[in-house]
Amino acid sequence: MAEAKQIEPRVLPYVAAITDGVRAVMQEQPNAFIAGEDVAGAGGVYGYYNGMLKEFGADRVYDTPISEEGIVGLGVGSAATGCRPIIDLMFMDFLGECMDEVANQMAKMRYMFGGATTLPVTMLTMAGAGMSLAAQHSQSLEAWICHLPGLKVVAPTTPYDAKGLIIAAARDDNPVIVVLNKMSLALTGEVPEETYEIPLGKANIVRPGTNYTIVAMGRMVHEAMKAAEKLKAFGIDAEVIDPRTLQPFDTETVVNSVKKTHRIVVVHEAVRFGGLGGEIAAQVQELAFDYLDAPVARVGAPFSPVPFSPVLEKAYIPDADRIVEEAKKQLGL
Amino acid sequence: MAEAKQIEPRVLPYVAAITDGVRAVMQEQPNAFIAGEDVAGAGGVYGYYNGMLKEFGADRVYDTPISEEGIVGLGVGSAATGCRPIIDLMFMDFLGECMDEVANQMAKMRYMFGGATTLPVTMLTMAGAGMSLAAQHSQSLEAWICHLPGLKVVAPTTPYDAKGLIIAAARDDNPVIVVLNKMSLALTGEVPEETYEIPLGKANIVRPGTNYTIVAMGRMVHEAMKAAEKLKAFGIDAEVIDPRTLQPFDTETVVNSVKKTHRIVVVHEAVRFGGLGGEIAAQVQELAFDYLDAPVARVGAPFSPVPFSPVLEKAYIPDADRIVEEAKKQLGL
Amino acid sequence: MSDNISNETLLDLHRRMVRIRRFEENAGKLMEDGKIPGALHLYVGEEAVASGVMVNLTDADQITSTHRGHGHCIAKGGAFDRMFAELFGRSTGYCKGKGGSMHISNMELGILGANGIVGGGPPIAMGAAFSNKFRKTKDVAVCFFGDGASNEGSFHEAANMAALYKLPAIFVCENNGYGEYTPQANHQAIVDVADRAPGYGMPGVIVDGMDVMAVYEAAGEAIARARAGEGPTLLECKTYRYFDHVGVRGMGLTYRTDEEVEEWRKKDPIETFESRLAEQGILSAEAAQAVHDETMAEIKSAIKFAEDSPFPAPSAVTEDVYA
Amino acid sequence: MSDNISNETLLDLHRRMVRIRRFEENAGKLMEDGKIPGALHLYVGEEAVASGVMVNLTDADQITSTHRGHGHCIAKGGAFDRMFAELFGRSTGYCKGKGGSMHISNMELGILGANGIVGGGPPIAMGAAFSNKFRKTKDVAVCFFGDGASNEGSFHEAANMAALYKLPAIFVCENNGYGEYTPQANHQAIVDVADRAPGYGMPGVIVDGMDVMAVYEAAGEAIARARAGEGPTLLECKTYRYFDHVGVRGMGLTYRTDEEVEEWRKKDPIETFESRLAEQGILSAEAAQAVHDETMAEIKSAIKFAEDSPFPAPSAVTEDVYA
Ligand SMILES: Cc1ncc(C[n+]2csc(CCOP(=O)(O)OP(=O)(O)O)c2C)c(N)n1
Ligand SMILES: Cc1ncc(C[n+]2csc(CCOP(=O)(O)OP(=O)(O)O)c2C)c(N)n1
Ligand SMILES: [Mg+2]
Ligand SMILES: [Mg+2]
Repeated sequence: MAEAKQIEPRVLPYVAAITDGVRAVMQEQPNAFIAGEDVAGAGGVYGYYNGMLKEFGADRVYDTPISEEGIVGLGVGSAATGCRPIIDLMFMDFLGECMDEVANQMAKMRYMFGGATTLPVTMLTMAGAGMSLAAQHSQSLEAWICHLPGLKVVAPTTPYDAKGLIIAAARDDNPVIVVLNKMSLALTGEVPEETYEIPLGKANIVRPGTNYTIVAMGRMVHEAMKAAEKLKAFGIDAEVIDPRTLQPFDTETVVNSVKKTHRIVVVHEAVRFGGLGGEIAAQVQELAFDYLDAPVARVGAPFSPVPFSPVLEKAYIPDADRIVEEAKKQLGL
Repeated sequence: MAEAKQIEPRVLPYVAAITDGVRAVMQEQPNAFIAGEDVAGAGGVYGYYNGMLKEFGADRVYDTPISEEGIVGLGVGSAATGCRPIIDLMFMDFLGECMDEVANQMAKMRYMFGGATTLPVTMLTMAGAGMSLAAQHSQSLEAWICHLPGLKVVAPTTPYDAKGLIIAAARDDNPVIVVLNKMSLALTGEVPEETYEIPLGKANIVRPGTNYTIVAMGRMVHEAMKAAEKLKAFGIDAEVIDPRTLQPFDTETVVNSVKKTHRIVVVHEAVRFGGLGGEIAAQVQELAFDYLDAPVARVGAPFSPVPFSPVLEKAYIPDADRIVEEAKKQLGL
Repeated sequence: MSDNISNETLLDLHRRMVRIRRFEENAGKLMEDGKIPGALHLYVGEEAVASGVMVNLTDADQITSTHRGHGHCIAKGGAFDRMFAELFGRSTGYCKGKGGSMHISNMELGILGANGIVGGGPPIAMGAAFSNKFRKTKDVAVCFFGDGASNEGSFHEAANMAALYKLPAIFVCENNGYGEYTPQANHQAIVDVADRAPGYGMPGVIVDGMDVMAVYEAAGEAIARARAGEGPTLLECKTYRYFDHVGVRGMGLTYRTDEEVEEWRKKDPIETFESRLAEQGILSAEAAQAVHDETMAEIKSAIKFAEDSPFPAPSAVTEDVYA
Repeated sequence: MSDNISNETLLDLHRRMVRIRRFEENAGKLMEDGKIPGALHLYVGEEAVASGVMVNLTDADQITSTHRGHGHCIAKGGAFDRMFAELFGRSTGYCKGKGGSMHISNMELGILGANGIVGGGPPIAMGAAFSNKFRKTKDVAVCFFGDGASNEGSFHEAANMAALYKLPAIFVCENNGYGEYTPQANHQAIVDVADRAPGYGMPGVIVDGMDVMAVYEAAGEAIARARAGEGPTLLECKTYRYFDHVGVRGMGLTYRTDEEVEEWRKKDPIETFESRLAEQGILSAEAAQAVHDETMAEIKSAIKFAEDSPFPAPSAVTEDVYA
């Protein structure tokens, strides 16, 4: 049987991998529960809580009112008193509705209390554009939460990562925000049956390379991989790094790569101005200044809200072509 | 009489300059009103609306409930329908309470509507640490709002700037957030009697210099000036730049300075990680790579919430010494 | 039939409901056929609410709408062609294709936008009502919001402020018994959202949201009070959506029974109203059919207009961010 | 005197009120003398509320407090020495000097923190109450909040969720008639915050917040209901703060009259209670004085403890951010 498993790897879509991770947490941790809008009866608007209500019962899976501040408060108050809540923020854009609970309570409680409490809250939320959901359902706002000491932030890219990072997030005694991507839901990949953890704070070198570094966050990792393929034609052997955890950020892996490749582009779907790419670029040029043969490049969305029309949305979201373009500029090709 | 005025420049503290700016707007614009918590009866908790109720009456100066989302909604809804509201968010930390109105409504409304509306909202808010007000009353969160297309953000440093930037903000047809600093309230400076405007989007070279650039935001400008003085002893003639407007950011002035000085440090009171300094550093190294003799340095708060105890708070807030330290490291002194 | 309502108004109410119904059915089909991108939240079943309220309003009165916003826009005078163009993401749409279904707006008609944020409307409507009072107009601002939205803090803050300042604001709760797939009993411990009104110091009125005349009259009273400077009203309309939360068939979840849908459909706001109008000799079945037909013809040409309209230029992506 | 309250409890109520009063007077003086950094919001005048509620609670029950939090912490068992040490920013304080007045907390005593955010407490208390129910304890979670805070959306969302899930939560509104310098009539169009309770489907109870026995009994009933699984209660206590919003003299604004303050002082919760206890022969004037004296002695040594305590090391600034 063990051999049979090795022969047929278990392949799941991203959406099912999320479920798999959440289920593993619920099985492992008796004080874990799920709460969010439409997570119980409906299994979540993208279905990643499907089956949870049936498997774990109404005592552990809760539909909430449309009250994002209340939902995060539910997470904070219960985590400070012995629970390990998994709370769902349907869209990352709704951070606006609960930013006080996230920023002023959840992130700071432990510190303000002099370390007297732990807050094992896991918050799942859905980011990203690409479905013509317009300005209020498409944002990538990780820059807001990565600027908040006290929070950890992960951004799973693959089904494998989704499960492993959710488990790691839930095992961590700090509040961890899991930034999922809606355009990745159908993406398939290998997801082991067993419970496994991807360590927080460690980047993943998705594609080793020798003379160019692409650091890409969330869904942009897949665009970076495509870009790397395209860059081969120009003699470029790009290393693609997925930070996996955005906070704490694994600067070391990125800097080591740059010391080898001497050129780097940082890619995210978020608006370029004020995005996390700025922080990474600043760190890289600081720590690897003498190794850089060109300025750190950045690819991000233009300075506008996310538009609705598919034509505009396509012009908005960074993609492989834009990465290649930037790389060529940087490499003088 | 004209001569008399020239002989005795009008000197006001920052707090009165704010009042002066707000008064000028209220006099100039019949559809301007003031609304916020304790702004009418009490004149604001820091007193910068003192006298407004008396001068402009209860029809134009409103105490609101403690309802930050409602207050910003009041601004958005009234601005979209012919008013020019001046709304007050007592502390910048309370952005968490109204981030949806700020980010999803105020910043995006014009764009989502295809340009069909203007939104002349002016929002005043108080940032910064230094008064032992702890983690929820001391933050500098400009990175959040500068990452939001559709908003403008200014950070007046001096009494002169406070008045001039408030007037410019209120005359602008876009939502502008005026980030004030509580530690500057007593700071005095010249403030002309007349109504004047400081153009948005233009940086101010506060101290011209030749061989080092310090870009400092908000109150940090004063620390930068002190640092510049101290650096003289090392033969450093620092140019100090106050961006004045954080969004849109005047990259050109900064880059031109670096092309001359070849070394730059960016300073803000906000947490260093994910702060605006990263964006500026990234832009500078991108646009002036070949001119840089050292990596762009950054000074910001450490990665923790703002602590209460004065001892810790002092260890937390960036100051002239920390700037000098950073400069010396960078200059190999 | 109420004596107070003129035949002209009755026909107007009817026409607005029909226009919404036909628009939504067509929009839903276009979405499920993959011709309209994104997500549409359709208003079918709830037409009496938007129509009954809006007949009381002028173009100068403002509304804020919701994610389920087409009905409000149509009832407030929105043109089919520009609405479809927006749904299709074309440059001729109300938002030049930048907003889509969830952000349709038109300043000339006082439509301060549909809103993708549940609870996004009330604070903005409160602000518009404040503006009306400040600018000494007699205009009112109406916000529509759902039973689900009544649990958002934004509603609470806006309602309190509107009552405090005695603003000309109407809070119209479209209680269709569900927030997405969650029945009301699973999102609040009350049955009547109107019970929240006394907590703000405003009247709370409950009306049958399937009865357009009842809505028209109740809204009329509330709006008259508001125009007279007597402050806001919370008007709860008990209604129902026939289609799924998103689209027509939606996700195919079994969160409500077919029987429940059937029960509500028996109270269909258009059919019941048409029977009454026919009985009273105000609108014959044929005349009613003519309204449907005209509407359909207009919809067809509006869809054609939309489909023939150009997409925005990609470069438009960064336009309209700032004034 | 109520027959239901034992003498022991009466003395306990008295002692807690005295402890709060004396602590606050001293803290206020220290702040105005510049010995305590930051801003203190003092509880003098409102002692009956915290004391009356807290005598019903065990250490395992949780509370969330407010910016005006010392009274709650003391009534819940907070030790003077660690509280003063926190106010002085010392490493021996409840938060090692990191929190200060607005964030005093202690997990062992179930104090989930004072809160600098108005309306910050209710969602957290609701979460704690959820946890109590989830973990099948019999503990309750009580949140204190002001009349001003009742206008925050966070209160609304928390109250609705607590009622929906029938949580063991008590919402204690300390209605002292002002939010900072704004009188209640200028921040809400209602007189009784308890009027909001029916809108959530929970009972609303109004009690004289200057009468510690009344508070004790009303809170006791609400807490018993909560422990019995019957859900939350909104308990509004009408009370008054004698000092300014911040500190004792504060900003010296004239937002209320001296007469008003005097009227309320006549109902002083401690003095009136001491008279009653003396009348009933439960606590003589001398015995009462002894409580004050003991308290003062304890305060003096607590202040000394605080002043003698070390400041945190500057390097501690980046500690305790993560577990
Ligand atoms: C702030 C926010 N939270 C959640 C959502 C997701 N969402 C969209 S519609 C909806 C249900 C709204 O229910 P209700 O207010 O009753 O309106 P209805 O759809 O029934 O008309 C939800 C939860 C959202 N768009 N915005
Ligand atoms: C979210 C938020 N808004 C505003 C403030 C500023 N503030 C501090 S206390 C206060 C008044 C609170 O009034 P109330 O809730 O009645 O409590 P009280 O001070 O009367 O005890 C205000 C407005 C704050 N701390 N947090
Ligand atoms: Mg609904
Ligand atoms: Mg109060």
